[in-house]
Amino acid sequence: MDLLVGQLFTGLSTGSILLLAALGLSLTFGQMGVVNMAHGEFIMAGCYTAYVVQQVVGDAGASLLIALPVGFAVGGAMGLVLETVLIRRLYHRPLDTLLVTFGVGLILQQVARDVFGAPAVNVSVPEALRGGVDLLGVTVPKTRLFIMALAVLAVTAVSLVLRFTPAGRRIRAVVGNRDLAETAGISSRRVDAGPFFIGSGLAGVAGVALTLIGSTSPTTGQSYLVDAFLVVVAGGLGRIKGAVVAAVALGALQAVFETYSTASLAKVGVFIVIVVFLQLRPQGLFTLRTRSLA
Amino acid sequence: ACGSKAGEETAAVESCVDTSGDTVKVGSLNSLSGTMAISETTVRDSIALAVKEINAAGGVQGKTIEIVAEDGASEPTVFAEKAEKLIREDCVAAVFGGWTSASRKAMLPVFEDNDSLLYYPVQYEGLEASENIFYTGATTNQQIIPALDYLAETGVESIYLVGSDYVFPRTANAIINAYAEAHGIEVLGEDYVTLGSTEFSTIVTQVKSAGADAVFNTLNGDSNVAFFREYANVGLTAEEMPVMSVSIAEEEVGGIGVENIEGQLAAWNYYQTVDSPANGSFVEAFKAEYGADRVTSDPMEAAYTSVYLWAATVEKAGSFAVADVQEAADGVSFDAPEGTVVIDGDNHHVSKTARIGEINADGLLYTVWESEGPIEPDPFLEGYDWAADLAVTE
Amino acid sequence: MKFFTTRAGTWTGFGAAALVLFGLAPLLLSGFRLGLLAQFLCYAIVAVGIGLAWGRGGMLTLGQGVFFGMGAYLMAMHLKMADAEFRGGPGAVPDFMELAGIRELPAYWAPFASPAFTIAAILVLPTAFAVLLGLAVFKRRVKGAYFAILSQALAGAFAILLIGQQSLGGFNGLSRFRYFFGYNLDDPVNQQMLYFIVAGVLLAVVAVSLQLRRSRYGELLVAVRDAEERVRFLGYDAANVKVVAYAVAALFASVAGAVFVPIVGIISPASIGIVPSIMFILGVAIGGRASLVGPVVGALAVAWAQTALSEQFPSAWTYAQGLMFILVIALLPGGIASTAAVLKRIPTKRATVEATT
Amino acid sequence: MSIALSCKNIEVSFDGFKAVAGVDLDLSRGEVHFLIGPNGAGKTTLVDAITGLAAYTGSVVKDGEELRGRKVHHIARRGIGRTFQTATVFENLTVAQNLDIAAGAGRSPWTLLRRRRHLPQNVVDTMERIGLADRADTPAGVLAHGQKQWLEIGMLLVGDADVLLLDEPIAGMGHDERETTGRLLHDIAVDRAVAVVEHDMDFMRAFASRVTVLHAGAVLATGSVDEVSGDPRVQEVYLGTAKESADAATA
Amino acid sequence: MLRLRDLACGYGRTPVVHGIDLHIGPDEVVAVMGHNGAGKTTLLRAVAGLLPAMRGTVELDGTDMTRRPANRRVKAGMAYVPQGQQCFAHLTAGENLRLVADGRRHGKALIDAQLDLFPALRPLLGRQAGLLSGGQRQQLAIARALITEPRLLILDEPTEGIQPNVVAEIESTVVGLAKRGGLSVLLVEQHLGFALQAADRYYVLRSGRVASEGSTGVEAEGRVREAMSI
Ligand SMILES: Nc1ncnc2c1ncn2[C@@H]1O[C@H](COP(=O)(O)OP(=O)(O)OP(=O)(O)O)[C@@H](O)[C@H]1O
Ligand SMILES: Nc1ncnc2c1ncn2[C@@H]1O[C@H](COP(=O)(O)OP(=O)(O)OP(=O)(O)O)[C@@H](O)[C@H]1O
Ligand SMILES: NC(N)=O
Ligand SMILES: [Mg+2]
Ligand SMILES: [Mg+2]
Repeated sequence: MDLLVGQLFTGLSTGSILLLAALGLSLTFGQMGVVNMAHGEFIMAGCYTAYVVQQVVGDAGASLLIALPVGFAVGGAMGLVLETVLIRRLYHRPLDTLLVTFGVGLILQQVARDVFGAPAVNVSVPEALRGGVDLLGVTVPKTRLFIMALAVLAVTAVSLVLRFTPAGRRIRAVVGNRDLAETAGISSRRVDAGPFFIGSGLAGVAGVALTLIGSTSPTTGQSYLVDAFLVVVAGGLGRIKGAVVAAVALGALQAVFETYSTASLAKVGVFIVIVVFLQLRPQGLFTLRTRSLA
Repeated sequence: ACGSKAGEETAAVESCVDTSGDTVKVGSLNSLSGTMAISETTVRDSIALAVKEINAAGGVQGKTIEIVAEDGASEPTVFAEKAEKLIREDCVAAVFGGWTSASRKAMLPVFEDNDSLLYYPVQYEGLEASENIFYTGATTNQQIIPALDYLAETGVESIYLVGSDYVFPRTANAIINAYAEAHGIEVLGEDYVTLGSTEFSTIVTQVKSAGADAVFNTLNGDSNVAFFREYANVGLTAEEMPVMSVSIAEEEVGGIGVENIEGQLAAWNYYQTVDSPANGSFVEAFKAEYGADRVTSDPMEAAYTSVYLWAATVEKAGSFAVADVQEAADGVSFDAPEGTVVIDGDNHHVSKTARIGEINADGLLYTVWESEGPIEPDPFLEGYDWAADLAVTE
Repeated sequence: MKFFTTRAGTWTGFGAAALVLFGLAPLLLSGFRLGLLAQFLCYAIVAVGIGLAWGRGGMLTLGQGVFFGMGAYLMAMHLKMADAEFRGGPGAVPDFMELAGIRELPAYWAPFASPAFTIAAILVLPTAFAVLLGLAVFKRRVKGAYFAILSQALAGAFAILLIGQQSLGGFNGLSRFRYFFGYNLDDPVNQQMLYFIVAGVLLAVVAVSLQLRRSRYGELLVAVRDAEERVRFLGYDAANVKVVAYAVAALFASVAGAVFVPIVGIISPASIGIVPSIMFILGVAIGGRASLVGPVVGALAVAWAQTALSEQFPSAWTYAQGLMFILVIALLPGGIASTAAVLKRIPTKRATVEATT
Repeated sequence: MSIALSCKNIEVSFDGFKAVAGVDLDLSRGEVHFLIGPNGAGKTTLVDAITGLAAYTGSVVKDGEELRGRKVHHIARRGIGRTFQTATVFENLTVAQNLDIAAGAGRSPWTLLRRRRHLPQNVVDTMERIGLADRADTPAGVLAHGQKQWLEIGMLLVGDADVLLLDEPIAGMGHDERETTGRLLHDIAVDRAVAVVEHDMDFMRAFASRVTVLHAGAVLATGSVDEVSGDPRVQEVYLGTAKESADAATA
Repeated sequence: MLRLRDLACGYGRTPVVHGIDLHIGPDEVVAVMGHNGAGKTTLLRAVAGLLPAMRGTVELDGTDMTRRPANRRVKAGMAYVPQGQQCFAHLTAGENLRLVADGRRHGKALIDAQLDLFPALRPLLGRQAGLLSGGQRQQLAIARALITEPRLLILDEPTEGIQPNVVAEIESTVVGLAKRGGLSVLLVEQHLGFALQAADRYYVLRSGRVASEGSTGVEAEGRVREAMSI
């Protein structure tokens, strides 16, 4: 019983972390088709934002609450700059965005190294989030509960915006067909900036939250990137619902594999499961079909 | 036009080290980019400090030491490439650096084939001895075995092993398993995570439910942060289940957050708090050079020491030539910050004092136990019966 | 440019390349630099394959490190076996195994004592793996960014898998090779021979790629890249068309890995994971993915720039490297190979028919 | 006149919605068979089903062989070729290369791996026939809409398809081009079965040998041009004589 | 209303349309005809703002639009229905319409008006546009354009792929809107009959140049045929 509950919780928790890291990607990659390899560095920027805010504010609790919106703004601003300066030229060459943003990521890592030093820095966990609560016989760290709640909040907000607001419709329209959107009176320039801002901002938020459980160092973002991309792919491009299910499934899978083999082999196992899964659902869990041949 | 075949002698490579001028070049080869930069940049700094001090005191053999710095980029192949470049193009007299065993293994043939010298400053898994490498960090009998002895002495009867998935932790754990078997300690679990992994939910849950007396931690780098945070958050404490770490030094404590790790144990040969005149001046000089907020740690000290050991050996040999340095090395000693260290001419390791440290609220480690004097290096664990099955002499 | 597409032009091009590689380079470069060039040529061989799979076939293979690594490990296993045999007679275990406490040679190592088996394995195993994986993926029409991410994850998983294999050297990988098919590796003369071998392999690989591009298959591959579904309606199995290019790219990468090992002296998971795989791609993108020599030039340029920059600015070269990727790819969509074309049409905005990526 | 392709009781449904609801259709060699019907009647879907793009129940038989469940490229190899409502050609390849590829589905690997020395005769002839001989080396991407459609038809011809399913092949063509295309279709149909989906009634009247009208996924009428155009039901749902009938055009 | 002066445009460096002068008066319907590849679509894309002008100007009601991006031309009163039944495939048909109605004062009413015009669309509103049939998509595209309440409607072969009775419907709608006032139409059409019937004036393009222009009275058909068939 304990083991099962523990597993379940670990899966959910790992999943929510993955989801937080992947949610921004499901906008920038899933919706806009931009393979942003610097997304990990945006997460890292969120981590350092939390660090800086804590240095300034002092109190860990207050600084966490302040850092969340600030992290969103920092990540978002970085995304906006990236979009305006580089990505904008590359919408018709989606795979090239991968290479360019990889270069951006390298530079951001080095910037972090030069500004904050190569060793990791510490962001203290607020008193209120230290320790755990006992749920059905397992100890659940409060930090993880907090991250789960944050993930749920972020997902809900993003999907409501995309689904039901005019802005969301416009985003989906521009993503689908830029020229046509232009002729429908939508400024694709302005709309492009939107999801990129939100997606990158979410990376910043993820970064702030991840300081609660992980380290803050120039290479921090890297460890989340590949898994986050896998979540988006397995979930079906651009499908928030898919990303949620995929994140939790991958998290649970990882937890189960880890219990019965080693953590390293678990990664391999997860990869194999994804390849097999794509045999069944080549376009991911949830997909949008069209009749075009493209 | 084919060269020599297996079994035939290859003509010796000519060394291009130029000692006719009033400077001598040495290489400093560390990862300044990539995942290992987090640790290795600090080593670069202490090498530079030692060189600066030696130069200020008149250099070696009257010559000023000039550093040629290279980036190993956290990739073994780059280490090999840069080592060869330092030897063949820059004609350095010796190279200081390397961190991961993979980087050392990659450089080893380069130094052997070109007959040059590497000073390697990091604690490692032992089972190696090359004519062309001087190992100034701890080998296992100077770190891991004393740590196990300490745990056994404090009444630990069961341990849980957690490590990063690479050679050092795996070898270390093999040794720990053998030790445990011989000393009646129960190993309740052994888990490895990918280097850099930050997901410890499952492992910490397993550690907790296993209920060992102590955890032996061979995790490296960022993973430690996630591990200790998770550890603290599920309510595990140093009193209840202490963690003995062998890769957490002063630098790492800062990143983990002292509130998460206070009271936990580490095994090294050196802490910033070691009370000795030599260390007093080392710490002071380092802070003066790089800032008061910087800390000093074991690998930094070993790297710093290695430059002095090289200089002392050259002075003793009266020559920069590799053969002369190798010849003169045995018995060369230096009054290092950690205490006196002496080069063992047979295995090219140095004698070192083992210390168990406890992490205090100020983020520094304080010695709670130390060996009686320096321990002789025994990289192949020939002096331990229970380790007979572990290793073979080269 | 037109000239080089003629038969005479082709021979001239190859002649000139051979002259530079076999004549000029050994004459001008020191032993160390020649060794470095040999290493870069290995990357160039991988790049030629990527140029085919990605530039022509539209498959962004972010996981070439896997095939490169397979070739490299297969060769390294042979070299370690040869070494063990030389030191300890038949059946001796390689030195690193002794250190890891492995006393008994794992069964799967034994055949690698044979040079013939090793070479066959280098040619067949990665290619076969690519065919299987390709069929699994392409038959299900996984493509575009999906395929890219998937192949990237593959590289990551493969590296992790290797790290866990103590009988393959784990994280340290395999190193300390002394002999290459009976020749001492520390002899400069033999090192130069290795360089010539790599240079020869590169020319051969370029020739194969050229033939493939000019053949009907090459046209078909472009057709699949541009309108895969349409090709099916003409009666072709588009997946098979892609698998061929993917497998050829894998084969090239494997061969490159195999020659890389004796040159560099080590293969470890660090050389085959996600980042090295992206580096392979970057060379191709920077050189020009769609052209024949672009990938070669790009791979050499990136590797050379990397070395030169890091020698000059050991602690700040990442900036220069990052900038290089950004500028070249953002400003020169066709890579270095398109410089001339770009200069010519600076006044206008967009290419007429853009190569789809 | 022989039956080249025979469809029995074809049904295609999408999430419960029946786009094609039990269609029987025979295509004969020597005929240009027009498929007409309101927008959304299921014409394209029917073609999709026959060519293996949409899953269906029922049966499609060509030369005694059941095609249901076969892969797209197998069906194409059985001699069934189609064009798309929006022309899809290989934009980065030249007209000649497009045709050469279309001509070569059966080539051996060995042939494929060699360089094309000269164009196959049927490719040269076809280029002449579709009026693109002088654009042989033009990348197909820069052809005008109508030219792309001819190229698409040409690609079916060189591929030896003997059942051609053309989805709105003259969309966007001018009057003269329509004429040309119509004659081309008739020419082609001499020894092949040609099915044309079209909304241009003048074109249909001029060139149809036979007409089938689909409505709401089912066959509403079938017969000669006159029979069909005279059918009041067809007039009501499709041809229309006045405004009012538009309301009934909902699929 | 619309005035093009010496407008040239094309792809890459090669112009396809070489200096066209064209004007449309208020409430006027003007048809542009020409062979495949004559440059009709290219011209319309330049007017709509999807292709940069290489030379010349585009004016709407006396305001220079040449440098304005496409979306701002829509706000100025242009609506463009591109060739080829284009729609936002991943949005439902309803969302396709709401997308353009968003932010307009009587958005809902505008949508309703279009649905009255194209009743076939009503039952399809919840279906993904990418799954609609060709003709359904074309109707959706025209409806979408009309929701922007344009003063100038640009249609590229609007009847392509539409069933005959609906073609008649569209024709009368377009003409009706123009007649009612407030809407000018620039129409590219292959269907000679339809074009001449709907339009007040015509232009024939040949190789990117105006080969003939005039009003669509009697004898127009002959002149057009002649201009086109040379
Ligand atoms: N994949 C699908 N999922 C759901 N509905 C579909 C799908 N494909 C087609 N439909 C619906 O099936 C019906 C038939 O579509 P089809 O394209 O066959 O019509 P058509 O007769 O070709 O019309 P048109 O003349 O306008 O091209 C339409 O209502 C369409 O919306
Ligand atoms: N994207 C493009 N790149 C280069 N050339 C193009 C492109 N699109 C069209 N062209 C060329 O421009 C010319 C005019 O094409 P356009 O599409 O304007 O013709 P059209 O008059 O609309 O023909 P249709 O009646 O077939 O639609 C054609 O010769 C075509 O080859
Ligand atoms: N030698 C080590 N710690 O890798
Ligand atoms: Mg249709
Ligand atoms: Mg057109």
